[in-house]
Amino acid sequence: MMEFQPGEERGKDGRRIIKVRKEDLVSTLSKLKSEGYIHLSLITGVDRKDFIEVVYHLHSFERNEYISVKTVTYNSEVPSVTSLWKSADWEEREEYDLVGIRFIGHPNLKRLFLPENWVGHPLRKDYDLKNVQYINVDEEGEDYATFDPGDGW
Amino acid sequence: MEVKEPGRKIPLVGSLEGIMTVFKHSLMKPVTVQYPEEKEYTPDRFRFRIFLKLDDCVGCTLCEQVCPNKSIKMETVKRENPRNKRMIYPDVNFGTCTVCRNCEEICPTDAIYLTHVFETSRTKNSFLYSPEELSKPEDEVVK
Amino acid sequence: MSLLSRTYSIFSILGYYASTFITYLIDSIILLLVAAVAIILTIYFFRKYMARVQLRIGPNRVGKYGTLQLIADALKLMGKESILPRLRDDLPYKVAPILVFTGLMIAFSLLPYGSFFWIGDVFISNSGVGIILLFAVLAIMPIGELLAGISSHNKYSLTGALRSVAKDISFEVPMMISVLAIVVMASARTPESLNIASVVSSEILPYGILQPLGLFVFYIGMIARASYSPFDMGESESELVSGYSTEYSGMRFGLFYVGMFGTILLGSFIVSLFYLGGYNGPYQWNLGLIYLLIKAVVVIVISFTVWLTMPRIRIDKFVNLGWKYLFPISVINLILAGFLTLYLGW
Amino acid sequence: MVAMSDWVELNIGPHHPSTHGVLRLKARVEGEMVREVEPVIGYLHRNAEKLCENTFFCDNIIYFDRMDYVGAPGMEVGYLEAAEKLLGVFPPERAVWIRTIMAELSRIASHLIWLAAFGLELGMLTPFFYCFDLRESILTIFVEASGSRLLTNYCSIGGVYQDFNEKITDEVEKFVQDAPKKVEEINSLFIKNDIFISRNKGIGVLDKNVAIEYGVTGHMLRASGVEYDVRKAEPYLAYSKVNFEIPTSTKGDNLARYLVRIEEIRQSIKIISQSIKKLPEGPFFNPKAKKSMMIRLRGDGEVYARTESSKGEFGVYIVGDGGVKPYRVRVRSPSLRNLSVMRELGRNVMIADLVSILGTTDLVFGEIDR
Repeated sequence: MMEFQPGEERGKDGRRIIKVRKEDLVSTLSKLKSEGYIHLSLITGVDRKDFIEVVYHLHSFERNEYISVKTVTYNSEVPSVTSLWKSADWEEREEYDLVGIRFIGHPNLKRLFLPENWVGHPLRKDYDLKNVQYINVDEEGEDYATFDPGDGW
Repeated sequence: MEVKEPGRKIPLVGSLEGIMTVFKHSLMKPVTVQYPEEKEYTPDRFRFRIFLKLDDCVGCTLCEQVCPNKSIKMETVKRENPRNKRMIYPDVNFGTCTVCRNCEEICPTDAIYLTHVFETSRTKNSFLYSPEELSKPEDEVVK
Repeated sequence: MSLLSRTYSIFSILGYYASTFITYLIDSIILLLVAAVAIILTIYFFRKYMARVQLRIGPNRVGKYGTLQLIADALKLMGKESILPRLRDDLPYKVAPILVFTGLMIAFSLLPYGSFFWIGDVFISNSGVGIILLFAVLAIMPIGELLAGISSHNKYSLTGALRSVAKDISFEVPMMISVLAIVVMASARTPESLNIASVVSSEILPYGILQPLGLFVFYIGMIARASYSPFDMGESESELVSGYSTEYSGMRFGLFYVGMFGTILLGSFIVSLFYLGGYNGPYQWNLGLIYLLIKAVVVIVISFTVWLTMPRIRIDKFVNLGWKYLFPISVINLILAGFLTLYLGW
Repeated sequence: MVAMSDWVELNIGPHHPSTHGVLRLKARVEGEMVREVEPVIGYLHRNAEKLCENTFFCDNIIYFDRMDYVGAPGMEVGYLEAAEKLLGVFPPERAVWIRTIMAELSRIASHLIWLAAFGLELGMLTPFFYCFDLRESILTIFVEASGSRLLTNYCSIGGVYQDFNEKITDEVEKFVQDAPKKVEEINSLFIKNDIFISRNKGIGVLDKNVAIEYGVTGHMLRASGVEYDVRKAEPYLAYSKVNFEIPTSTKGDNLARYLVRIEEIRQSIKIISQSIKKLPEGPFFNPKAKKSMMIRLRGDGEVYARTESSKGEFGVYIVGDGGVKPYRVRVRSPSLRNLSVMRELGRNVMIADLVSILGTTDLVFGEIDR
């Protein structure tokens, strides 16, 4: 993969893609939000093997256009944007759950779908699909994951 | 376009109208189908059970590749077929088959195709159909 | 000659006490059987009617037209294991369904059913204070529901029981006041104004025509007593799973189920007795029972249609309805009834 | 027994009649009042995004069928919008119109399921079956066109698998004629009922700003006063060529959401009746994506495509690395955002209202958990 350069480019369908360093992420997003991009459509983490790319899709109701903001992280840590959008809460939890991005400053960074003690993050490219994990419910009604096929289903 | 909320009405009148509407339906014909006695109409494109023409199959493994659930596996069958030199034919596990029809779509010789037969319930817990069984009608398959 | 006196005359050679005991025993058994069959028929009719309203066929596999479906269901319920919650309060938990069922059966025994050809008047008990007794017995059923809810140690059950108690308190008072209006009217013509049979027999016009407001309040009260939609907050299926009967299974649940449909049947009998003229009809050919049944079936059909159409009302809205609307309406109805009785002599 | 001031933790779900499958709501209850709600999800999680990475572009359609399983063609359209842009294989004109019809039919089918379940949640037993009766005529069209009733797998990359024939267009025309009357009949059972109005008017009011903060889309956002519909904002398929309106409301309560959805059904019928008239002749697939070409399509780059599914803005983000399988697929599930706002809506409401708010939210768990 090529080196990451901050800047702006056009995507495959002619849409603006703004590339920022992860230190400038929150300030860029808050500037965009004040410009009218108030609808956070999607947060995506893409595992590029040696780094993780995080893509934010924003939409403006007034201008009726959407743009994406891209950043990369090499230590899978990204500043959280929960202070800007409340919808980022669950989206970041989902990305933490499945891709394993740690969002710094998230108030409640827990797994969204999988049980808390699940081993690995499934959407990572190095996740081992052969290592089957089973889920069961404990006495308290909380789910837990286990490698023992006799314990769960 | 702004939706309109219903205006104020005399209480209970609307509810009584609703009761009358419901009562009217008791005089209408039922729409349900009593399954084992009467069969529902199945259109031409209705698809379920996969059939295989052994003579047409060339063993190209495209159906195995395209199957999203890996329900199709290639299997060696000792059989004289000049077009199929490798003697491999698909077998289908109906336990995981989602009848997505991709195998029928991709087959270059139309050897594998889906049919109307959907009454495939079995007392045996294996739904694996070997190539010979796939080429037989459903009632001849002994399970 | 009534059913009771005929049975009594058969056993009269045994002496007074023995024959009275045997007479009431036999009549009670007959009542139990007849009531059970009637409730089963009600359930069957409900299922068929619901199916037809919903463009389905309904039970049609067991027996001809599914007539034996209910027997099969009852056998299934009896054969099922009764799962008991571990933290239950044992005695109330087991007593509750029996209370509901017993209250219902006693209430059935208090009603006069009119005359039927050679049998004569069909009734079990002809108490002089039948009306008071009837509503006292009907008040046993909510106690059963409350016990069931509290003793099963389940949050849903508890909420359901609390809801059904709140509901009962708010509709009982208006309902009793509207019954009082009937007693007021009947007292002008009959000395036994608390006896159900004499109240019904002494009417000139059906009370429902004279007191449409009373009929309205009483009918809503009966719907709420039987707790079906729109007033099924106590066991609201989509909110509280099954309300006070959540933790019940097997025949104990069956008793609650029978209790509900029995109350619908009983309620339609009471409404048609008090307000629609009961067993009085155009021709006095000992057809009282038939008239009563026809009226009851009409009321049942209306009840079922309401059940199938209406959404569930919220509990606080129902308490509001009870105290803010039904209570004043029933009081106005009582005043009107007194006025009609005093000045017009109806 | 607990003291009056104490709260009780009530677990609504995952096996509860009104949670649309496998939602679990941890509710803190004081008597009848719900003070706080915390949704717990993940009971239907299959990680369709991971599954998509291991299959061909053409096979992924079946996973999207299983997301919003009550309106499967709408989901297929959403995926193909992204996948076709990535692969550079575009459908011919006839396929576009056929997809428009199927997407709108699936929207009606999904709305009817919602209406049926919503009625059942409020305790109305009968409208359920009338909705399913009407939905049956849509499923008949689906089975006639694709061979399956629910999970159609009808749209393929570069077109549709099988053409609309005479019989299907007749069925669609018949549906367009019959449906408005039946919809009005079902609507009258709801909207004329006093108890229904009292259960929904002013309940679960969602403020406009809160809705935008939480990323809520679809009927919930429109009922709160934002006129946002991807079909108008960024027209895809043939929506720029048909005439329809976006229903909105400023009230933001349950009743507004209900009315918006009913109006959406009417508008969808309008779109279908226009589309079936404009349906052009011609090929129904792109020969670049037929037969063994199906599994040889390669895509590079990244595409984010949004469609208006029956629940809201459904976005699919596909990253390709030049292979025959997608490198990464990410799905924006509208129901997930609509559910996350339950934390706001579920404050200080009664248990009965919580159920009706949950009903108007219209959740499908195949899509939330994926």
